[in-house]
Amino acid sequence: MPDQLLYAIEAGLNGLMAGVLYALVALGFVLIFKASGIFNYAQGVLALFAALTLVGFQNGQIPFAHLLNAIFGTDLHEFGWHLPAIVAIVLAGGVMVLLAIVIERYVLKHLVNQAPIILFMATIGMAYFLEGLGDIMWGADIKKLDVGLPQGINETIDSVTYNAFGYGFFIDNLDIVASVVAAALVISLTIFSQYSKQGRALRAVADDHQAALSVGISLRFIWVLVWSIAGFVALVAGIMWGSKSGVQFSLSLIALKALPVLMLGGFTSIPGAIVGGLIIGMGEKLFEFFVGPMIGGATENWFAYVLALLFLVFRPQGLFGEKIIERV
Amino acid sequence: MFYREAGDFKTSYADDSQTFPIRFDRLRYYAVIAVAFGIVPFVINDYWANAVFVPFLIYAIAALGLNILTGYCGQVSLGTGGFMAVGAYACYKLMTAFPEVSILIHVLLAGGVTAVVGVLFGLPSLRIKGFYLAVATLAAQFFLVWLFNKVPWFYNYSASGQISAPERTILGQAVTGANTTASAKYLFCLIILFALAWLARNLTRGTVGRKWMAIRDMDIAAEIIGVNPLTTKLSAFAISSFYIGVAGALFFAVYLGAAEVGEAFGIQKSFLILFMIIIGGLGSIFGSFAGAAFMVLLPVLLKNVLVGQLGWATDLAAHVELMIVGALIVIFLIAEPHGMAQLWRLAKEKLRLWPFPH
Amino acid sequence: MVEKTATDAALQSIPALLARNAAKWGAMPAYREKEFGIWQSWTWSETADEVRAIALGFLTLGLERGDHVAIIGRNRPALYWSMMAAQMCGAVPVPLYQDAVAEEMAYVLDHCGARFVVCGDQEQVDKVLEVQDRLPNIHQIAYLDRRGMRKYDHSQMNALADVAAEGRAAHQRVGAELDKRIAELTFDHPCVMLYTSGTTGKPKGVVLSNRNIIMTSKNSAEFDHLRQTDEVLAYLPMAWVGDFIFSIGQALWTGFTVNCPENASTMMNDLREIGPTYFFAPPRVFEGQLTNVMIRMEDAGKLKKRMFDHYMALARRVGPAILDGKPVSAMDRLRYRLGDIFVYGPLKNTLGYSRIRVGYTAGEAIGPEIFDFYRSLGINLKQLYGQTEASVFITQQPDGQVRSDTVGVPSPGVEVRIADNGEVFYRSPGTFVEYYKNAESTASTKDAEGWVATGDAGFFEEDTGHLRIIDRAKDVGKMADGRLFAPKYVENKLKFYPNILEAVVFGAGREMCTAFINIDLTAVGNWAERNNIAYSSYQELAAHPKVYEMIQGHVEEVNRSVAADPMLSGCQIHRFLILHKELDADDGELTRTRKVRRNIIAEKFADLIDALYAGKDQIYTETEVTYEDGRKGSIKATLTLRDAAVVDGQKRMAAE
Amino acid sequence: MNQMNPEGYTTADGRKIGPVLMEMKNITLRFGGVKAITDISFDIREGEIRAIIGPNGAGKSSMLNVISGFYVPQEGEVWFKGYKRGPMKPYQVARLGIARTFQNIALFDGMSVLDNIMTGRLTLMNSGLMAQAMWWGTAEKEETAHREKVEKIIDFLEIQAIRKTPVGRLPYGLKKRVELARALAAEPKLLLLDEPMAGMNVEEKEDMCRFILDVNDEFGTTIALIEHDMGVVMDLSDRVVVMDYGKKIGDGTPDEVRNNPDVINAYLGVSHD
Repeated sequence: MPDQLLYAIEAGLNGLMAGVLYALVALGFVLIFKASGIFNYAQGVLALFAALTLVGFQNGQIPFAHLLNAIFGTDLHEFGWHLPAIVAIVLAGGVMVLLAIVIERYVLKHLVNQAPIILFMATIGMAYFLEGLGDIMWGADIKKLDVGLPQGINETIDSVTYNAFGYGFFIDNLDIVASVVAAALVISLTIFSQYSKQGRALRAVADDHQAALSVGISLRFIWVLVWSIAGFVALVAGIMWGSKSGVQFSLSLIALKALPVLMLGGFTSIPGAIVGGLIIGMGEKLFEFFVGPMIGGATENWFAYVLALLFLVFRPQGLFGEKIIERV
Repeated sequence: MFYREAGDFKTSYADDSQTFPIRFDRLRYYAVIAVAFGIVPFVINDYWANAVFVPFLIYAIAALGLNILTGYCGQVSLGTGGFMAVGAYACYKLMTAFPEVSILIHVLLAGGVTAVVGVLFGLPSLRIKGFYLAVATLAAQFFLVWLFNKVPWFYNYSASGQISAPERTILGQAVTGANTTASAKYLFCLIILFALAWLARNLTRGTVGRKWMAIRDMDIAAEIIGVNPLTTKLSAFAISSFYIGVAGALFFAVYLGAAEVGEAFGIQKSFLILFMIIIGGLGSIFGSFAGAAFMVLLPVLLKNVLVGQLGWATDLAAHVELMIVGALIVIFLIAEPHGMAQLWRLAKEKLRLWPFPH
Repeated sequence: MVEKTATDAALQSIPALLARNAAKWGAMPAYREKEFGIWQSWTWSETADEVRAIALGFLTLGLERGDHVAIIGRNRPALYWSMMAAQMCGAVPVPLYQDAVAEEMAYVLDHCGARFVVCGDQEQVDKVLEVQDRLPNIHQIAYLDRRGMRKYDHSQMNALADVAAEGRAAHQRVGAELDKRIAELTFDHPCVMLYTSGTTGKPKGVVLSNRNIIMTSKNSAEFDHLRQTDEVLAYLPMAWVGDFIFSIGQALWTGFTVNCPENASTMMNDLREIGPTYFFAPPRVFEGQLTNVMIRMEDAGKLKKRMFDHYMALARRVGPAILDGKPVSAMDRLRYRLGDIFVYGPLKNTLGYSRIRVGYTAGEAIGPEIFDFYRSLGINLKQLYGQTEASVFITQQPDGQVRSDTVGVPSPGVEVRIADNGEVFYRSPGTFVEYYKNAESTASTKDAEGWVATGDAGFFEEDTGHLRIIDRAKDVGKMADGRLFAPKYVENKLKFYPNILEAVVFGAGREMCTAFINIDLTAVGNWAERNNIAYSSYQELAAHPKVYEMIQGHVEEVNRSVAADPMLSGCQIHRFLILHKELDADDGELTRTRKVRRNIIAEKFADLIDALYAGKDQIYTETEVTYEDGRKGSIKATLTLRDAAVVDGQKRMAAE
Repeated sequence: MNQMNPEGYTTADGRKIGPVLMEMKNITLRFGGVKAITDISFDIREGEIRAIIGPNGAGKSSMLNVISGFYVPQEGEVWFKGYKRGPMKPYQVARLGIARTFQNIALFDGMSVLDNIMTGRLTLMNSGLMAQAMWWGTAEKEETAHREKVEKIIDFLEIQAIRKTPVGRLPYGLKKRVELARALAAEPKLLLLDEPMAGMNVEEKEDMCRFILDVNDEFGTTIALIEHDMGVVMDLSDRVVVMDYGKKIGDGTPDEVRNNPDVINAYLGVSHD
């Protein structure tokens, strides 16, 4: 087999893995969008915030230490303990739920029946707020996140492929774990929304707010619910991304990566998010691989968008989105 | 309370539809103009010019531009930063290619170039709507920034990858370059802003403006009463981009002097301008000014208080600023989606009804 | 100076004055009308041109000397022009009340034998057509507003615009004739004929000559120093003599601008836009606005309310004095200035009174606090006393000598004397020529020397020389025990309470006085809301015991103040009831100018009066009512009758 | 009878009815598999008031949308002013002189009443972008000229008092009136009214009726209207098309239609089989 092709396949596989992470973030968007018609720009920052909190708990950082020191001239830093990953994760999860409640209480409740675009801009505001909050709580420095996920090259694949094609593919264990987790999440979410009571309520709301209200479903509860789930998804995404490339501001930019995924997959479809994620992930890796060198590389920055843009022009509702019929 | 409208009646449609139909408002407007042109230029110093006035004037232009697109025509764009970059680089290329031509021409041409690019990225708006479009405009943002980064021709192959503005003069007065006086910068931007604001007002008060607003309020109905969505949306994109391009050119040439596309015209810039028009007031020219002023003054204020007075670390102050801005956006969207312009309007109504509550 | 030469042949008719103005103030605005969203304006020369065109048109349609031209519609420039046009043709304009029903119109049209009728719009035309078969005289109908007129038979009907157009076309043919007729006009030609709605019986056609109108306009204009730059708002019925004097007489004499509102619903807004400098309104308008102001201030914030009250108190104290140029301490002046910035200025502005130089009220007595309220704001509001027969002006208040209980000193050129029975007589250049086709009532009102009986009883105050009106002379009667009975005097005192809209007092030839009360729905309704009293209709509210208590309070206060004046202490109200319906002109209970028709009411509600004197405290009654569209119906009600405490006059006398 | 006269005729109350203005030939409209309209043909004559009635879901609105070019029928031809109308965008149809109102009001809430009505004249205004930007001169002149026209309509529909009010604040009945004003402002050859009386109280309906008649009378505008309130339609219109289940079941003068058995069935809801 020609090396070029092998490299391409390798790149493609890695792309798939990355795509899984995109999908993971996109999932958060889709959930919230379906339930509340809100396009949550803050999703990425949620992931960052989750990761920061997780690390903070793990390393026993004192929240707002920086601020407190500035105000009271104290010199606080850490409690000096180290929580086991699992505990920290649970705590972080709790924080995300708390956050969901707060957001519902102080923001969403007051924005009912606003134009979608207004809600969208509101979430941008939230994103800014959370970013600032995260930094003030835990400090803005780049942090290493380690919850004991396997990292580094996966020998088995390496050797197997080596024996097969005489070239060992480089696949990161983390990516594999990530894709497994993502898959698990998707399945469990689907099951949840299909079979659990809340899940059905959630779908009802997604279909028709008024109808849902009239059968006595509490919209506010649903919102708290989906934002909690979204927070949880964000946490997972945060863990994956964080362990991969450290916890830092750039982490929040995966949201920007997830947007084209959504445009591709359609804002209202969970499978759409997955497929879209994979397409984007693989697409940009391959594009970089083949075209990148010719035009100076770093095409990942925009490839996803341009792809989605072109795509939208021909299919405005996305891959899996419902067709829009205009009426007067 | 200060309004005395009795006897201020209109005998022609021109009077009735003038920008400031109420005498008192008119006078106030003239007063502001007088101060801006007659007093400020003589008292302004470098600190005030660079920290407050020049950025305010330039952002006001950008905000006007985005407001035309988003506030009047209802097409949300997150590509503002990218378009400003187009203006900046276009201006740079023109300045360096045709040093003998007046900088004013260059700035305007830069706007023109941006308008063309804007129309290009505006095309999808015919198929996709709302935040689909908003997200789509991000494509412009990222693609353009990447473009100016990767293609050396744009920054004349300079080693640093930066672009820096050579000195150019108008009537012998340097308006760009190292030794430009504060008042020169100020006046140059002020005059352009004044002209553009005047044009914006004219465009929004008449046929074009109504087409834009019709599309914004109910595009289907608009099309059925005879508004051509294609030309209408594209005209909005073109004009909006022209303003933003001019703003970009000034931002680079007059304000920064030297710029690196990533940090000067990144996605953050797009959001900054968007926030200006949200806080200032969508679909309002006054709002564009108010928003720009607010977003320019807030950091200066915070910096002076937190860093200057309380002696906090600058990064901490920056984070606090992030939180405040974010919170303000949400608060405004909840309390007054039409921004400061609407608050102003309400206050005015109160004053006109004084002493009656309603 | 031109004014002085009023007797010049040049200026002895309205058309002559119009020509003068066109020459002297050609480019100045003469008439404005709010139409199509802006104030359409016509200069004096444009006006002259329009009027002439219409006049020529009238000629082509065969308008003859001495013909009567009826004018029906809301105040609009074109209608004023048609009046002048009629005068040019040697005809006599007869403005009618636009809200009159067809029947009333029929009488007037028939009585004056109008050959031409100019209508404002379809509604008026329909009314005329409805009764036309009974009016053979009607030769031509012209209408202003084309709306909905297309399908009508136009054999004897034209749009006024077409009339004017035709006139312009025919100017060479009939121009000379018109000039001839204009030249014929003299000081003694009838200028206009106005029908007094008359508190009793059928309306009478008052003929006013050019002399009457022009001299009166001249004198009154000089009295108040009216200028060419003044602005008036023409919104009162065109059939009312006041409107004719302001919008045509004085307007043509001084050349100021007459502004016509867009329609009734935008009237207040239009008033505010124009901000007249010379303004007239009957008391009820000022009353209504004051009530309105107070109601709106009710739901103002605490702080604002306190500031308002504080400064209004200050204004009541020093405002009138400052206005009359009396000495006031510098401190108070300063505080008044502040008040002007915070309250008076804005308030006048929202009411549209910022620019008023001269304001008049008349027709009814005005409540002292209402009057003082406007005075204290710095509005030069004055009172005048007049009637159609005098071309308005009999007495008026000079600047600086203004009080709410007098009607001022005789207007320039007017002589006034008081007869032994207290009735007021006057003689002036404004004194009317005659009642049209009604020699005997002309004779009974105007004697050989030209003295005219006003029908009002009053007296001059020794110290100030100001006239005070007590009541209608014929209403001033005797009670059974011979004490003086002046119902209007008491009624006015009652009506000064915002809650009381109308009051009718009975007692002539009886041993005690009783009263019908009409509550003011706005004021009382508001009061009811604040005291959360639920009601679904005027009738229900009127019958509410709480309302009765409140009104009883008012009545007893009035009794006390009446008793204070021994001469009238007999007029205290012993028993009263609150009527179950609003007194209404359409039911003939009020005149078109909203004066009560005592006798009509007395016979219509005879049962109630009997009940009052019979001492019942409940009575069931049925009353016939007429709705806007002319349909008739009847309302049934059981009314409560109340006793009111009275102060025993005798005892007080004894005590003194 | 005289209504067959191709050159037109004069109605009892003296209104001129002209030749055919618009003709629908065998129109069929499908949404996916569903047939909204099946092979319908009828014509509208100049100066007449033409009603399309039918029970809910009869396809009335779809028909109106076909006329106004919002839906493009799969089969059939639309003839207007003697020409076959090719496939067109709605805004092009508007420029042919077809204006409409909407069943659930479609005003521009962000604008004042005046501006809303001015938008009605957009098709008639043509000063360029540059002229607009400069304002003084052409643009201002044009603006004034059209404002005058609009003010006439405001006066005609008696909405002077709300001229400067944002439409968002208006009560339902007035909104309908403003929408009519906006449609009139376009000086249309053909005016389409989609359930003009829907959701109005009795007085409002009476007013609206009066205005519709006056419009037809004063401006001689041809009017096609949808309404399910039989009574109103019968008083208003010269000729009535009756639709049911996407098919035409009756067409003619109100009386003819009233006595048409199919129509009676449709309205009395006799089972369709």
